[in-house]
Amino acid sequence: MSDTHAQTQPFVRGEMLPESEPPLAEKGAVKWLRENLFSGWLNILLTVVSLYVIWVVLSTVVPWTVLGIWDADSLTGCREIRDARYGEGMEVACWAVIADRWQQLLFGFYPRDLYARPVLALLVFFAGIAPVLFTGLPRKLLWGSLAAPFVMYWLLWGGSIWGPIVVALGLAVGALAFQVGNRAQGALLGGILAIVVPILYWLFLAGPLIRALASVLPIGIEFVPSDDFGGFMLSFIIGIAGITLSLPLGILLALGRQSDLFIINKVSVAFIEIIRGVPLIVWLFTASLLLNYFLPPGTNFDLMLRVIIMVTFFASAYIAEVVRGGLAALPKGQYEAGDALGLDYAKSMRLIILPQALKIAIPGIVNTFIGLFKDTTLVVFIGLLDPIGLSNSIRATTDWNGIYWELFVFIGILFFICCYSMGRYSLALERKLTRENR
Amino acid sequence: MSAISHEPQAGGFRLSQLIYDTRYRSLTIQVVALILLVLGLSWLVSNTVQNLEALGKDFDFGFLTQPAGYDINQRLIEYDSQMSHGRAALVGILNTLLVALLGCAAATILGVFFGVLRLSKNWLVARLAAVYVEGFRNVPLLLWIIAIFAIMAEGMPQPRDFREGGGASMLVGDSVAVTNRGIYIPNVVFTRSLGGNEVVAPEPEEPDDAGTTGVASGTYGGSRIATGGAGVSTGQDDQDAADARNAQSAAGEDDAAEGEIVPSSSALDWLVVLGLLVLGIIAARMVTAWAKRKQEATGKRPRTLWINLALILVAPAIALFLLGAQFDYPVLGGFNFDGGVHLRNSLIALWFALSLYTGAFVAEIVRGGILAISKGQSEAAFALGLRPNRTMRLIILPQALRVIIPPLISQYLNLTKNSSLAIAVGYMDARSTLGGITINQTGRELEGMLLLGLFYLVLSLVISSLMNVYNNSVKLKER
Amino acid sequence: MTATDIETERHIDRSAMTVSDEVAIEIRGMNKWFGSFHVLRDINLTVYRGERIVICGPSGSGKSTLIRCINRLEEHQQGDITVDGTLLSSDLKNIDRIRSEVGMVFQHFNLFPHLTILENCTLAPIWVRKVPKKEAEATAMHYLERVKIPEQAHKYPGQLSGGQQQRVAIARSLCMNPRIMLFDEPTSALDPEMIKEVLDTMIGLAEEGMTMLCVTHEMGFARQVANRVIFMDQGQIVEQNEPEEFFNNPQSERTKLFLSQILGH
Amino acid sequence: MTATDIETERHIDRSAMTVSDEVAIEIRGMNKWFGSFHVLRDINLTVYRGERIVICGPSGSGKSTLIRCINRLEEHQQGDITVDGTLLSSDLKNIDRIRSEVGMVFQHFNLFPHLTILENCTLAPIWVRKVPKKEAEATAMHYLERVKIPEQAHKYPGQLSGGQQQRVAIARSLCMNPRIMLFDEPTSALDPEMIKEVLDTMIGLAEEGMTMLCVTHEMGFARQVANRVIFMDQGQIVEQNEPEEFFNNPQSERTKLFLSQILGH
Amino acid sequence: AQTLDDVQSRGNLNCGVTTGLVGFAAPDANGVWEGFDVAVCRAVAAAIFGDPMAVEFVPTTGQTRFTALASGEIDLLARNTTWTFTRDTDLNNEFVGINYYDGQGFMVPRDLGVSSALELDGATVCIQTGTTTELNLADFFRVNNIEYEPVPIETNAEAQQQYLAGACDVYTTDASGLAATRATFEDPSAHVILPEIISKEPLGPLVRHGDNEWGDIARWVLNALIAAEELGVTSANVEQLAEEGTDNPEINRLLGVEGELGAMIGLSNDWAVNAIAAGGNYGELFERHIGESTPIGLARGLNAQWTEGGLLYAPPFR
Ligand SMILES: Nc1ncnc2c1ncn2[C@@H]1O[C@H](COP(=O)(O)OP(=O)(O)OP(=O)(O)O)[C@@H](O)[C@H]1O
Ligand SMILES: Nc1ncnc2c1ncn2[C@@H]1O[C@H](COP(=O)(O)OP(=O)(O)OP(=O)(O)O)[C@@H](O)[C@H]1O
Ligand SMILES: [Mg+2]
Ligand SMILES: [Mg+2]
Repeated sequence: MSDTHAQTQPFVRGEMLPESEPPLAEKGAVKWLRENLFSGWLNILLTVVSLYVIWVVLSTVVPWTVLGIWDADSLTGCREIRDARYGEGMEVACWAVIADRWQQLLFGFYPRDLYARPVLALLVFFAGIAPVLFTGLPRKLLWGSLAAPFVMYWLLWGGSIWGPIVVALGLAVGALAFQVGNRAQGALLGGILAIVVPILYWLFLAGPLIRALASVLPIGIEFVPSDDFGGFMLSFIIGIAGITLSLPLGILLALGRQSDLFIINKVSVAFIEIIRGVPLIVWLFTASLLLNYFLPPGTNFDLMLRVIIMVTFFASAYIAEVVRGGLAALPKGQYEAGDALGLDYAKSMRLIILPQALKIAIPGIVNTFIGLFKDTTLVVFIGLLDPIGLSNSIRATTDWNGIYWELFVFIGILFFICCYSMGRYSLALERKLTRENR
Repeated sequence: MSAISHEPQAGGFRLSQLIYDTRYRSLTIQVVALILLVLGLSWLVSNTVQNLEALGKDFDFGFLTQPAGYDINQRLIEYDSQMSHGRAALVGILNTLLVALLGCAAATILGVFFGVLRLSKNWLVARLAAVYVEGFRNVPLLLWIIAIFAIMAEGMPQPRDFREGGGASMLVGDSVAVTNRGIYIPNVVFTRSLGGNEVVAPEPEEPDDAGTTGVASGTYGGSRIATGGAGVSTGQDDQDAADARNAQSAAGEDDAAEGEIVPSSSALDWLVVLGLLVLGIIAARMVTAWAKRKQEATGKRPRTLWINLALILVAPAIALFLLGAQFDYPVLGGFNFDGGVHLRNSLIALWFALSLYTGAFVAEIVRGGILAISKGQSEAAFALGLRPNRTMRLIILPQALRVIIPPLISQYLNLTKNSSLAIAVGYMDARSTLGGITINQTGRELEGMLLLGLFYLVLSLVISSLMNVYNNSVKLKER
Repeated sequence: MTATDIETERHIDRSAMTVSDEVAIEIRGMNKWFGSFHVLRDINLTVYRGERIVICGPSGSGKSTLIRCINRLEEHQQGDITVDGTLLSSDLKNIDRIRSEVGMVFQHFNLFPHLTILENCTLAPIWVRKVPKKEAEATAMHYLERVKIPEQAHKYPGQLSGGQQQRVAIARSLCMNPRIMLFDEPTSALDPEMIKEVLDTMIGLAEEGMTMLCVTHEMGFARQVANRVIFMDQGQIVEQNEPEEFFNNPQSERTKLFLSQILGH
Repeated sequence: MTATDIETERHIDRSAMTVSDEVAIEIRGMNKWFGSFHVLRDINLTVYRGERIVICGPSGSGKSTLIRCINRLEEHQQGDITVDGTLLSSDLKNIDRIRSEVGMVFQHFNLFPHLTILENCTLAPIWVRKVPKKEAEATAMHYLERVKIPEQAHKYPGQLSGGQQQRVAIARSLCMNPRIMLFDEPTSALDPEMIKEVLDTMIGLAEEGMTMLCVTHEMGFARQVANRVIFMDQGQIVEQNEPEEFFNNPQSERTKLFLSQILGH
Repeated sequence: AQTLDDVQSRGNLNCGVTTGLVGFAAPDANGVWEGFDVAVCRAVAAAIFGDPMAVEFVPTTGQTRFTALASGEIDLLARNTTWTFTRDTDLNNEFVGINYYDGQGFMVPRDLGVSSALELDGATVCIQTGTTTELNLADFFRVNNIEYEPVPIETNAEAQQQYLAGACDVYTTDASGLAATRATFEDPSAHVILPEIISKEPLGPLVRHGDNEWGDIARWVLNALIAAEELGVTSANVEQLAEEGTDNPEINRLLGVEGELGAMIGLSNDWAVNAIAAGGNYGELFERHIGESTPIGLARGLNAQWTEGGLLYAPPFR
């Protein structure tokens, strides 16, 4: 029995068929509508329900927003204008409170004529963060990133220029100590010295040095106490300070958690788990109620600083987990290649592992920052005047007592804009990373 | 290099080995770290001791047994202002657990719902779902909690609007009242309660007037306490009831049997009902297993839906009947509704806000999980002849769940921790009782915060260890 | 594309490879659009029971789309497709009937990673055909033996090599006792050594007289096994012929160009 | 594994391939366990300066582990390893000294993807040997020319083909002026065309008299370049011999079996 | 004297206030804090530095206020805080006087028709947490054996919003707060403050235990303000009186014309002049911030001078 080819009729197409238009139902707006909105009973129902929801929301919100009153100097004024304009009983927004207090909501009680300084500080922040986020920029700019926190501090708080400079010198002292130790006894001693010497310097030498320099060469700008900080500026400062300060700590914790040294590993794990296991608000109360107990009797620094310390600890636990993810994503071969070339632990971390791991971790870090930024609103519970706290104080003035939604809407929109754009950014970054890794 | 030149391993131990020998080096580092750690900790402790001394405070948990003095409206166990701070803390802890549990459940439902909607083919619906997700994710939770609390207070009718001509009416056949103080739903009470029923002679007044006096409104006290309570009872209700009874028996020659049985509920009743429910579920699972065996044997799977429903529902229903279950409907009293179960605004607002906020994150997780399952999987299933719903159940869900559950549980963790924002709406959770009023009234910050932190820590660790167990059990086998 | 040279050695038993007069698949004037893009243009094709048809053509010419239309993984917009006498319409029952007649093997295997090999194979028989589990497992083991990997039955897909996975995918389809098998580039995601295993399995199927439609660029396979080769370009069937004729004496310019490219390597 | 046939054509210059009496590596009674699993059992091996040793054996036989022990990527538990006169102990200084004497090339190249090719090559000289940057770059360019990719110096590893990456990995090792090179299946992750480039580079190294230990299954390379072939199985050295003898006249049964498999394809 | 030294070397006074309570403390559009409590801080600062603006205001919540004081974050807490036994003793504070005699009251919508707190059985009551009001409320209802439903709220603004929306029938807080809140309602006359005052709420500034000198300064600045009203010294005439002297020896001692009172508490002799000039005497402050001419419109009531039938009674300056 052989193969039967009986039915196989050779066929050759003489002329190629041209492309033709799809049937009507397959193109244009009709198709779009049919596929996207009305492709079945369920879908039609969903579309109708959605339209209804949109209508209900918009029909209440839009008139309230659009007809809102901008020109009044108190809630009573608003109500009078409203009654005159739209007749009684009409609910419209009283945006006048925003017009009156927007500066306060943004900058707190920061002196008006110095508003340029926080804005400049924000720009410095962006300039400092750029080389971290965009790896294409020259590496030299990273020195600028290192200087940025000190410049920002000086711009925000002002005062003598020597404070930030002398404190920043501590880093140089640390680097020097490391070099000396490294020469003398190797990286281990260098590492220990690099931690201990700057701490001693900051504790005992920095203060007198600042005072001496300030009395010899009093250069400085107007000092602004942290009690004057508030509004979105406060949220930004706490958020940014938290995330930048927590980065080094978070990296150390991540390395500690990866380490096979039992004690270091367990201490890191315990720190991370304890911090993450307890809500931020409890930590904030700790900052406000307890932190002073743990410090030497008599020390007392302002609440904002204490909050920043607590937030830094809090953020560092989260950063540690993000960085750990980055470390884990690196193939083992990278570690081994470093070892095989004779690089020691510190060098292979610094030159090979961390640059790669941090790059992978950036989207996660940005997301942590978004979370932290939103969480800064919790400081209202310990009496700091963040936007929500300020909205309470604004309501406590006789002019604006009784105003409610307008402030929340304003605050909500500002938060939304910030967080949404950062979220988009981190998403784009993530996509770019996955593309590159392919 | 010529000959082998290594020095013979000296038997003795040299100090430089501490640094250069890999075996000792790690030990050295750890000992140094340990010393630093101990130094740091002891520094903190000694500071604390000194500071406490300077302030004349001590470290003492005795305050937990002292009377709290404040009232808590929302409580799952009996509590009044004369009970101890410890008891108040327990009430708060249970409240935290309650809202966390409710929140996790609702956030899951919302998240799955909106996650699926975001994948909907309907453009409008997908967009709306995206607006929900982005809106809630990008605005601080605190703002949402406050806003929802305020919307509920302003948007819902007041109890007094339910009076004649007030413009509001109760739902579901006059059994549910949605007010701006919360939602009142019917409560189930028993005329033959296992906890025993009180017998009271018929009230001389018209029932309509009931609720305006302390005695009458106190008669439902038992049910309130068991279900979260409608209000703060001053601890004298039992006394009142007893007085009323005494007065009754003293005044009238009527036999107690002719009196009216006051329906009530006790923990025992609910234990019985719940027990039967659990038994029913176990039986239903056994039926399902039987159906599975049957299918394996014959290929046909018996329909078990109705059998299961019956198994689960019938026994508890009979129990309810035997116990003389009846609804205790909320009725408009003096200022508020009386009777029924009162779900307070603070609870509802916190619950809503937490679940809406977390739900937005869950929606993204669900969406990601479903998208992570390649289209090829469903195509392969279709090509084998499986219907879409079977494909979903047998192919897509089991795979998506592995992707979804770990981040989902960490969202649960976040929700639990975020429930501490209860402070914004005055929901009396652990932070508000133990970490709030108690600390404030007793001045025991250190002890209170320590206990509070410990509570959250233990809770988190329990949840995350559950997660690890799960993760290990579903790991995909790879080469 | 040299891996198939190995096949030249294998002796193929053609005894069961008979083509009957019975029509297995009939496609009449079929057109399909993706949006406004005309993917398939006026496709007419009759497949008789027992035929082994290889479809080839440049990438994007609509080969996959064509065979995916046959079991309704894609919907066509014009024309009729009749499979085993059942007209493919949006009637769910017909779709079910057709899908249980037609097995399909994908380029990327699409095994279910959360189920063992055995469970992968028994899933559809149990839930679609309502076969008792025991029986389904026996059948599954039978086919797993047929594709030479019975010993892997209790492993998970992730633990198998690509070639083994593709053979499981074939076994999984076979467990539904399909009368027609569709293959969409079953070997193109595989390493050369593994291609052989899979092609061997497919040849085995052909020897047993299975009706097969196979999108593939393995020309060795086409030469030895197919009784008809179809060349598609720009959504149309440009040429079809017996393999010998097709390869040695292509008629259309396009076919010639394509063959010169594909056999060039 | 037929790709090495290509090499048979190349003329190999054996003038510098001399083996001296000097001991480069000495392994005595070495044992290693992973947990309770005994991976390496009583290994004894002396490598003289200038030797080119190929290690082969079935997967899991401990080949990689053996050469990884030589530069302490793995720690051994018993026995002595002496490299260039330095005893490999837990003393960090000795480990450092040995690592800077011994270069290693991995199966998966392990280039640093965030650094350019040039930076990959200068990293270790600059940071470990403290060579000035200029000088290090000059050396690096020298070796990059040697492996025939000087023009890629400013690209990133991701932009290179596998074969080029492996050659960079070799150049990177050479930049540290190692006296001994270890190769762990340097070609097994490469496509056949690229294997040739890399083997050529390795042959070049051998011609210059580099001491080499190479885990590979490229038997052509072994035949031409190695002066000793070691066969390992189950963590033990089962047989070692000159290549001709080893291939043509294996002694042990296991070796025979292995060779039949590996030369079989 | 430690605290005074610290304050002087720092150059300003750290004063704890509320995060915002109408009439008592709130920042205006320029961020300048104003209010009745704030005025106490300003007077103390003026007494020390001669400059009423040398104050840093630290907003505190009900929860954080005592710790802020105990930890030294603030030097003086002027935040409508009720003077109670435990707060004075157990919590280690030192109340330096009373600047407002208050009591806890109830406010209800007029159309509820309630005329006495005893009719509130079953009512829902909004309270601010972290204050003594919670405890008073619990006691009041317990003693009177009536039921209520407490709704604890974190801030006054929120409580006000809840009350207006009808989420609670009753709002309870200090009577002054009730009046202040009611004043800002769209229709104040639709709400009544019930006659029952269920507690004594003596509100006053406080300092830490342990630094009696510092406590003296705060105490006597407050007394100076009260005495000034009694003696007819106002911000308008204080400079003149201080310069020219009077024939009332107590005024002279108060204003430093006679004697060395200032030195006894470690301040300059014109401390009281500065304190009074800062914002006026007690009566002036009252009128300006919470008195009947303000929207808040509180009557002096108990807070009138003892000579006018009130409770204000400054000890003699001698
Ligand atoms: N779901 C889809 N939506 C829109 N266009 C599609 C879709 N699927 C396929 N196409 C397009 O239809 C054309 C035919 O695709 P098809 O996959 O059938 O080609 P093919 O011949 O199988 O190519 P290949 O050899 O690459 O698999 C291609 O141009 C492809 O881009
Ligand atoms: N880090 C490790 N922990 C535990 N076991 C290991 C580890 N590394 C390797 N092994 C085991 O040791 C044995 C030898 O591994 P090795 O990698 O040396 O084999 P090999 O001969 O190089 O094999 P291949 O040819 O597959 O690379 C294997 O059984 C392996 O599973
Ligand atoms: Mg295709
Ligand atoms: Mg290996």
